[in-house]
Amino acid sequence: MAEPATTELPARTVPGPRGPAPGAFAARRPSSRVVLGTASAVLLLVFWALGRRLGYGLSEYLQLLVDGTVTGSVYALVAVGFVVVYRVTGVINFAQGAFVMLGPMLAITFFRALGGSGGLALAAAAAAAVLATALVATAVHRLTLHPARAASALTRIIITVGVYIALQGLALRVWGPRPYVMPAFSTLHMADRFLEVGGVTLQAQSLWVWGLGLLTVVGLVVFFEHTLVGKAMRACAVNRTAARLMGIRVDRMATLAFALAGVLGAVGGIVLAPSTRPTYDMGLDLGLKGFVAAIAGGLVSLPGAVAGGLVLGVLESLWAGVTVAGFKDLFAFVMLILLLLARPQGWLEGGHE
Amino acid sequence: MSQDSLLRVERVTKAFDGLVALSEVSLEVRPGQIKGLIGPNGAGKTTLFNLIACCLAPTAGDIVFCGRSLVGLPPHRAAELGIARTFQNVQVFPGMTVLEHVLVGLHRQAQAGLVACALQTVRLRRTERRLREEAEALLDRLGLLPWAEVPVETLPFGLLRRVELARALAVRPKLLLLDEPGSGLNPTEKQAMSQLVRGLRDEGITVFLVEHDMTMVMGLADEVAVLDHGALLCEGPPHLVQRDPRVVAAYLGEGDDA
Amino acid sequence: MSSKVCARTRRAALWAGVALVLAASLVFPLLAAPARVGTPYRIGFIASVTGPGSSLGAPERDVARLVQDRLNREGGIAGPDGVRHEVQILINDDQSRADVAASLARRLIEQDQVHVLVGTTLSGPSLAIVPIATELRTPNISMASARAIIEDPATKRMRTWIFKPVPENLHSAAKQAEYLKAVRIDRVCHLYENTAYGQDTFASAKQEFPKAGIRILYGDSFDRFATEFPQVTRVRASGCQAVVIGSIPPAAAVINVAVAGRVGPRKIVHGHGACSPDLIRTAGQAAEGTVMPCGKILVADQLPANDPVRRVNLELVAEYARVSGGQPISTFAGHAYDALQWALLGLQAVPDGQPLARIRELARDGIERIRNYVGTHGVMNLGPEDHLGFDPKDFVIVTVQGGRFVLLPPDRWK
Amino acid sequence: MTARAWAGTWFLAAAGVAVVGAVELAWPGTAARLTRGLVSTDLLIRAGLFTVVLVGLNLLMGYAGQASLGQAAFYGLGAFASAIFTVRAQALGIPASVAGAWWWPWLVMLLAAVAVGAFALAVGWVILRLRGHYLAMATLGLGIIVYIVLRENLGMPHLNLTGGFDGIVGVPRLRVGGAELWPVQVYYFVVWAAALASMALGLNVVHSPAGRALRALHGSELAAESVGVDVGRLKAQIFALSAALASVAGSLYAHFQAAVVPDTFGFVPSLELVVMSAVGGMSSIWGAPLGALAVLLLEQLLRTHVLGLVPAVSGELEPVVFGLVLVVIMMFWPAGLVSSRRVQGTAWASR
Repeated sequence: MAEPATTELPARTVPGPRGPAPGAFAARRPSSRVVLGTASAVLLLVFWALGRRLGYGLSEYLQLLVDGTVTGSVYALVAVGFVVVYRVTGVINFAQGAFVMLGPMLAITFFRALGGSGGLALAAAAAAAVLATALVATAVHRLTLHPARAASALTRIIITVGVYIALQGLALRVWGPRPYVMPAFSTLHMADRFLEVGGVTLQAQSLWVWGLGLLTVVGLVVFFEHTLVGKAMRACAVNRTAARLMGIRVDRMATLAFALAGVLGAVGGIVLAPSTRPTYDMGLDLGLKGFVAAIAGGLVSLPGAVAGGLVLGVLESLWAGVTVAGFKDLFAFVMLILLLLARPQGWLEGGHE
Repeated sequence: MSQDSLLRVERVTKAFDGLVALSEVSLEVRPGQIKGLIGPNGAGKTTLFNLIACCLAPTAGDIVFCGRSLVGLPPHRAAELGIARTFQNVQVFPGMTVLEHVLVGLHRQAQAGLVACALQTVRLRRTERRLREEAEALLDRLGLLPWAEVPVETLPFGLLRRVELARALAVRPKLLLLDEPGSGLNPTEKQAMSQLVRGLRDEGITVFLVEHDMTMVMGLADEVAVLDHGALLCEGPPHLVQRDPRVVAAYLGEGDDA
Repeated sequence: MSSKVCARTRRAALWAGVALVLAASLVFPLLAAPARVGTPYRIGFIASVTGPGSSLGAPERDVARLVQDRLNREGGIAGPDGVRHEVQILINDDQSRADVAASLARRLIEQDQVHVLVGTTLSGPSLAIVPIATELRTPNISMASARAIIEDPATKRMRTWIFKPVPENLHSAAKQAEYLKAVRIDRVCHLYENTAYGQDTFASAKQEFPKAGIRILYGDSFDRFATEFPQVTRVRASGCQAVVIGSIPPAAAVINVAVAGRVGPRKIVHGHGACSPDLIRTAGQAAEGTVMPCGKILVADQLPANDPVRRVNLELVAEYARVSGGQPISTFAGHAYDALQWALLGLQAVPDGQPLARIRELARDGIERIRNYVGTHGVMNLGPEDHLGFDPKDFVIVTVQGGRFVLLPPDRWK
Repeated sequence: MTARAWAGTWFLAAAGVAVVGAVELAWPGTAARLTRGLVSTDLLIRAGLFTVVLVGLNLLMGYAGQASLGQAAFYGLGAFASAIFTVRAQALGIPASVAGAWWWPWLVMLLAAVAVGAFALAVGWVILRLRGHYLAMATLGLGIIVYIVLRENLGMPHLNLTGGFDGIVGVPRLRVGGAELWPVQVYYFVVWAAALASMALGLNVVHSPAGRALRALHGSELAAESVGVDVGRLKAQIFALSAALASVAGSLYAHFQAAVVPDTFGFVPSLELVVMSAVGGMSSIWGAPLGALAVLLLEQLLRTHVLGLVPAVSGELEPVVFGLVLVVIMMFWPAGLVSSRRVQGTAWASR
């Protein structure tokens, strides 16, 4: 008789039960989306009740929401930087925080070198700073992670920690510990305008944060969806071996991912700079928050990272607005752990990891 | 269904995010038999094994082993109840020796809590010595003794299948699940493996195996079940199953005459 | 004739010159009899040059260099017996970390055998040094502000070996309350940076404000790196008349901008942690009109001519501008200056020829006996019951006007 | 390695520790003089404390393959438990006769370790089902949560138990009977006794059925489960053990430093523990003392010697060099200074 053993039927697309995926336990419990929906409804109710007690009206809530999305936009940019690098190289890049710091520091330095006045000079300085940060990021990958690409993920992560420490130390050496000042983009002056719309006030710079943040993310999406290089990078993210077989230079894509992460970090830092006062050590905190946002969004998903950043920013803002701000981070991390436990692969994508 | 079945799969359905991998599958394995499970790729064979080994929980239906339901149990409980398994793509512990693999299999017998381990109690050391002897005996039986102290990553694939088997046997299973024990082996090795499996059956271990190699499974199994597209096609002695037109159709594609 | 006279006078002058030189060479060594050189002194200096405390610690480090230069120029210090001692300041950075500060302290005392330990910048790390200095019987002059550094909170007794020239938040809060009361504000909000300093400003305000009849309607912390402040929404909803901010730049500047922009032209009162030119540099226009209690050094040039600390501060300000490349001085630099001066005053009380342990003891006694010390923040008097010696009256209220700190005497508070 | 070789190594290690301690005790400062200020009793004590923590961390990360980026939290919990129950004993209503007894701090240390272990067991049961980066993130979050709770006075500022940012000063020295285990040269023996004991404990675990099971689940959780290893329970247990060890180290730290501050136990210190573990070699118990010593010595070297050559520089170059050295070590010795020939392969975050 025929040898049926060698006859292969076209495999059906049954997800292979290749050991429990991170969400293996999810099978035994109610749909995680239901849990999330209920939980957020309860949470919002609690926020609303606490706010009522303080005499909050609609404008106060809107204010908190607006505040949250401004900070959240920066978190989102940093988070997207984490995701881009992680997807292509499989590394959590702790040096991302350093890129966030380098952006504004370099921009201020360039701006001063260009005479320290004028919108064109500021734009040029910012662009140059973004470029320079991307170059630094490229160098970081080529000099450290590329040679160590065979090492375990943990080893490579510790390398990025070392890079962060070194870059921050270098920044301390170059710029000293003093805070720097960057003019607001629209007034070109330290004193930024406050706009008032329906009881909600915001700094004019916030519009820039939203606008440039959105532009960057849209640009990134266009890059990934509509350019050859972007598509190649996506291929690497899906399957590195297959991508290599298709003739894609995976290591180059990894370098490019770092450059993109540098761009994202620098843009995030620069748009934030006028409302903060950049110091050499500003990166750690933003890096950590960006990491949280990236994880909350599933670590592999760009929309997830953006959503993660915005949600984190808004939740923090709401929490600090109605309860005790000192526990803001505690709240954020408790939420994060619960989120991870409920659905580790993130909330937006059907989850492969 | 007969009372004397060791394992009973009752109308089991398993779906992944809406995709049905198994639907209403019922079959049984009687003590002392070698039962084969065949079917084209993606038929749900490994999924069924994962359900029996409690690595997955069924969406519906029940799996009964020795008269108790396995549904909802964690995988290590299945092992404790006497279900051991090997894997389609060999799962060994990198960095550990062959002997250590078997010792991990004997883990349950050590009966040693973490505290006892941390303090290296006298009893623990005595047990350890006994386990080591037992492990060596097992390796000897499987012809693995010469490689006892060798880290597994240096071994050829054929031996790895046997290491996995040794590890599974260390659990002293009542039911042994073998996921494609012959794949990746050359004809000689396959022969030896078949021999080994028969020997185990003769010792009273019930064997349930998935195998692609028809010659091997037909020569080995007392009874064969056929899965296709997540459903049980037929079940019976090898020579009958082999002739079943539905089976032939499933393997060669519909419309073709065998 | 005239030429003869000329020649004679010239010769006389020559002889006189020779005689003078000879005399000088004979007499000078006698005059400089104290040029007998005593044991060199070592002062261990720890500051938070890097890390969260760096905006305070870096100027402190600069001051330590300044003082070292001065000592080198002057050839060290003279003891009570006239013996001169070289002084070396060993500068270290604790990275704003308590465990590093403790390690450094032990190392400086045990290995480098310093006679006095000055440090460190932040309260936490400074508290970590306390047990070590006490155990190893070495005088320690802190540059941080927490009361617990010099006083055991349990027994309320002075710690024998620890001193600090830094005013506390309680003093600052009392001064703030005094000012607020004078301008008829009795409902305030308190926002503080979530750091040791910030937490302490809030605790102090809660203690001092009610005494003056001022209620704190809302108080909460904010993050050092925050840029958006939901707390300000709370401030707006709470109906307070002024916002008290307990923070140091740059965070003090960032929240200053947010409060000024959103809460409107209400009073902003900073704590003395904001008494740094960094506030004006980083808050810009928004800092205009804010008030804060500060040490006198910040407005040294505006002090009345009869103010005893005016001269000391003006000298320091000028000298600091030289070493820091034109940076204006902050009050923190002043703390470092005072701490080092105390260390030197203590060592000046030690006669030559003592063993190490005795020098430390005598230096400690010397520091404790400091009276009428004219320092950067006022005239200070130490004693066994007071290792701070600060007179709260020496705090002045300062406002920001036209991009500089301006002294605001009580008659101009309205 | 044969049993005899093990015994030999052990003997050498213990003898080395004892000799260094004895010399320091007899002639304090000898180590510093011989090494031009590089090694001091203080540094050795710190290395000993970190060894205790790292043994636990290596078992968890190197053997079981479970990441922890929040280990400093357990270290901090131990330290604060000891500090609170000795310094604030009166406020907590503990009678002076008990709180003043010599055995009280020891009892606190023990109970703290048990409590922290139990806490870790409970938390571990829940979060250790996460893998790879997700677990790393969850432990990082746990570490930060604990840090915030300590920093914010446990949410009860009126009681002021933890002292907020300023922490607690005045933790008493340990005593046995009437004898104070102090000065540092004496305390050195206490700490290194604990370090050696923890290493012995770690090696026992490694060379036991539990240790094999740990390495097995590191290699393949699926296969380990298939032979009856209760993976969830074992992971939680080892997490608890590592937390208890960290807690003991924290208690010893509190009695050594006499002052505890929350900042010592935040996110960055947790990261540093991982760095030490990786530098020493996390798949080896011997990597614990080596990693701790190597990193502390490097920091010390940078602080005093290398930068001593450039007098004007104080501290500002140290992080640059430290970071670069760390990168170089990880690039060229990815397995750390010592690695057993055993555990390699899949790291916790490989994908």
